[in-house]
Amino acid sequence: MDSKKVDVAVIGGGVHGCSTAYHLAQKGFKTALFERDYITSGSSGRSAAGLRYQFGTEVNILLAQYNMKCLKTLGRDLNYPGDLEYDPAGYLWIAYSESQLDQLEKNVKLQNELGTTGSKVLNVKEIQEVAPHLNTEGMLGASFNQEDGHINPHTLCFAYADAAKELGVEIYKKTSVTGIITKNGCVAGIHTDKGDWEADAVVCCAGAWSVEAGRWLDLDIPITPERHQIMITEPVERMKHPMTLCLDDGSYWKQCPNGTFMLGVGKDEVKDTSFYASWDYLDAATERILPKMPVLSGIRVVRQWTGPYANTPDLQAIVGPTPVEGFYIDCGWSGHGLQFAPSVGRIMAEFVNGEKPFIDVSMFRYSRFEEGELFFEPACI
Amino acid sequence: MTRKMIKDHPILNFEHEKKKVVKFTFDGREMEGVEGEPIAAALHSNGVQIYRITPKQERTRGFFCAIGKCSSCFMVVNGVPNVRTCVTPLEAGMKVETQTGMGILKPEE
Amino acid sequence: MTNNEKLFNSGILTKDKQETLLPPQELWENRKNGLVVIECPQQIPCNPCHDSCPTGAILPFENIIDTPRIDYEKCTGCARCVARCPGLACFVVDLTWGEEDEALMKLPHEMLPLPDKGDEVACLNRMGEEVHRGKVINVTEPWKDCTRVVHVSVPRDMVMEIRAVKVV
Amino acid sequence: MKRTDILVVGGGPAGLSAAIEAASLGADVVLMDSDLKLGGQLIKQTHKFFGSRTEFAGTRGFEIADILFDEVEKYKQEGKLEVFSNTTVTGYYKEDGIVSYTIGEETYDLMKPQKIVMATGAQEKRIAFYNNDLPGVYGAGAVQTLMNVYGIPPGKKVLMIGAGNIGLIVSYQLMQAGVKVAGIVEAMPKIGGYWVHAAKVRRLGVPIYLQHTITEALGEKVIEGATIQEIDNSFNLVGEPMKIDCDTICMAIGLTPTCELLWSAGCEMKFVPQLCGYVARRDAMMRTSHPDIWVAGDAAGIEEASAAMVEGRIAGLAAAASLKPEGCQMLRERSADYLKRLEHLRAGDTGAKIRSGLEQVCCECWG
Repeated sequence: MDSKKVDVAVIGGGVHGCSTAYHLAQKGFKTALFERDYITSGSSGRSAAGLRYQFGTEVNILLAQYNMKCLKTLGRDLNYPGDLEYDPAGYLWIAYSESQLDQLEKNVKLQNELGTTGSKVLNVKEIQEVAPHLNTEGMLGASFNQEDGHINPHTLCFAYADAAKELGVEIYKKTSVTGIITKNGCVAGIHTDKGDWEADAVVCCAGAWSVEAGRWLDLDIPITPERHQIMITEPVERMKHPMTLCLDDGSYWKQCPNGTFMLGVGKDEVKDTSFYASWDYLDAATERILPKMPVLSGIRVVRQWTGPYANTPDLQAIVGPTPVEGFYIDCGWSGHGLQFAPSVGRIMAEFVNGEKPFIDVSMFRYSRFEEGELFFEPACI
Repeated sequence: MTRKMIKDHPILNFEHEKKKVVKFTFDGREMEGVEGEPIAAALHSNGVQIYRITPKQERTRGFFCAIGKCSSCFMVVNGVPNVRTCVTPLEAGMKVETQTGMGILKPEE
Repeated sequence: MTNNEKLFNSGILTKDKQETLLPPQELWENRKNGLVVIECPQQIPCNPCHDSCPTGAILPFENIIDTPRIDYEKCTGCARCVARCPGLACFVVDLTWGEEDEALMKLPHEMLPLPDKGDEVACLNRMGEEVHRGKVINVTEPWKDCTRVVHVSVPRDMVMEIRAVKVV
Repeated sequence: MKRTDILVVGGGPAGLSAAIEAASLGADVVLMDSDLKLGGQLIKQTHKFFGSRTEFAGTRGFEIADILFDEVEKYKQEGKLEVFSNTTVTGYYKEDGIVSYTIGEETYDLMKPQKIVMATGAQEKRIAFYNNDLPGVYGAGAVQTLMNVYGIPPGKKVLMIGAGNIGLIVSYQLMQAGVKVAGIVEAMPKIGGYWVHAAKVRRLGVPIYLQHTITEALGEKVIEGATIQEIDNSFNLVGEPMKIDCDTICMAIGLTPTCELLWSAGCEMKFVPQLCGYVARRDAMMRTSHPDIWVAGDAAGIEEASAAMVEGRIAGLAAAASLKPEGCQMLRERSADYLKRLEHLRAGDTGAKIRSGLEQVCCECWG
């Protein structure tokens, strides 16, 4: 098989792969990206596409500040002609229990301390002001940030992919990576169904599918795929309503810029990368969401889809180098990864270039599981 | 206004006179149509061709596919937006309105 | 593309394609009640003309996509095929009818208004142009299925031109 | 949750035939159709059908529908067949084989059938031209629904786009309904439908503009005319635009199979231009790659209603046979005649396109 040569091969055409490839090219690396289907065909394009400042740990809050700053003007900065549909409709985390409210207060305090000034705790009356359609019965309070919001996950990904291409990145769609070539224990290239490529480094951004790539190198990447589902309704005129999340029952819902409502609930789900939806999801979603948002009771659901979360034991990402020299991973985002593409794409390029990452992400290291240093983030659903 | 109907046909016999005619309103105007026929058909027989105005470019839209697939004939029926009038049967007293934009969700009473 | 091809491609049977469809001249001139002319030049999966023929003049189809073949000896000009053919492609021409320069055509008709016996109707050519005013001699409905057969008097030299009538 | 042996999705010629065939073999059948009336496109057809006697050749489409309705009624009486009209199947959930559906605007429910025949039909294609969204631009199916089902004239003067069988037949039907036809516009140098259908409308004075296309619909809010223009063999505009006086533009560009449920079910799909879109791979008995799902009619590839009815028979037969221990032999015996009929309907030049399309998606047996 004829062999081609690049500096870095990126596995996965999701938003992290595209952003990583873009940042690598910016640093002058000859980069090729391999996607087994089409750009955004995996979890990125199936994401709920929330963007937020509101996290509960220092590293995530700092990364989020950088993400949010970038995402606001990303379309323009990347010269993307389409619309990223960046929409700061706000994020409202509602609490029905003292313990949840307590946690939200702690999160906001930490965010404020680290410079995220837009986050605040709301009482019930204040909730009614920012979300007038919400039924606040039983609600104790909420945390809120008006600048949190939504983006179109497809155009976001295309914007990075196009910008990467513009910088010379070769993007191979419909190309499956089938193995990683090593020489003396170091990464030397990749096998694909379209031939082999020599590469000095491989960055794996394959989400829930990363496990397989690890196996080629005898690495045990501790990811368990978990199906998650989303429902979308018919479009109706925009109403004042922020993305609302309830940690007590795992439900969330928001109105997208095109007027459709997106409905999600966390429930006991199959642990695989299946794209097939389940019939009981409508009931699960409506049972939890309609009492909180009665105005939606007559709305028609028009579509339902699935996308796998790449869950790790602590539901936090795995980012950085691995015991195999030249093999880097950026995966295991456990459902909140889309919005981290700007910061982590940059950090992956920094890792490959031998630089110190601009934000310390050592708590996301691959070895933490072995070391028993799991890392918990309270603001995840 | 009299409804436009095909009276004589070389093959088909519509038996219009045997059908139950009911009254409904379109944007406040009283009209007549056959009970159970699609709302869109009833409107067409009354000479109404514009069923909605699109949200972004404010284009007029009317009947198109007649099988409930294309979204062209969405209207507000009895206060409910986005009703596919080509496959929704006409009932006596229905309040049918031109839909402007995406339709507004009304709070439950 | 020649002009003839263009016309044929839009559904007009051009002169060059008509000859093969004509019944044997001598038989035609003498057969009372007329003989059928079938203008079905394309292989399509269809055989009701054969099924509807009471005398077996329209021969059995070896393959359903064959174009019809006719045993003119057996054709009685009954026009049952005229009323049954889904393509309205059968016409009966009776050259024995009327005066020397006259003929009777039995044409399929499924439009309103319906002509009545004795009416004067416009006779249309294959392009829909009025080329003659003919008199309706009879109107039948052989299968009682709303397809009428209009018997109309036409000039003998126009039997390969006139293909429809219209009430005027 | 409601259960049934066989669910037939779509009550057009293929679905009706499938439901009748399956019920005749003793299966419990549920037939769902999204329209207010059963019959799909059949009830809109006033012309006599082609084919041979077994496909009701020489009988008008709506009368064929009546014949099928009588059979449906018979099996309803016997309790073997249940019909849901105004019912849209909204989802097929692969992991449990459960189907979700809505009745009208109000009711949502679930059902678990053992086997499914997808006879979901087709939907209209569109082409791009200025103002193609104005009210007065109607799909050919919609025009037929208005005038032949509900007896409402779609307009006063119609410009037909497309000279396939649908464009030619609907033009003829418009004239029967007392509506003028301004002309038929066809991009190809030859009509696409049966030649005899073209001859029928030509002799009534309707012009057919071969190698022409519509470039613009005129009007501010509704259609007030159209411009058409000649095109060359590479579809480039040539000559001068010609204004056509009309108040309705009927789109008979063609159809594309309705296959969302087949996709949801994970059936192997293939894009086949000759069958007008994505279609499911299937065996000779119309079984898809999903062992519980069969396909029939336009959903399996755009073809004439006569073929759809035979395909429906085969799919209904095969689905019902799969529930019986002695099914295999029954299927072999009863299907031979149906297969022969299909072969006849697809013979000759007019069937060449279909045959080459089917070659790409049919396998002998899933093994």
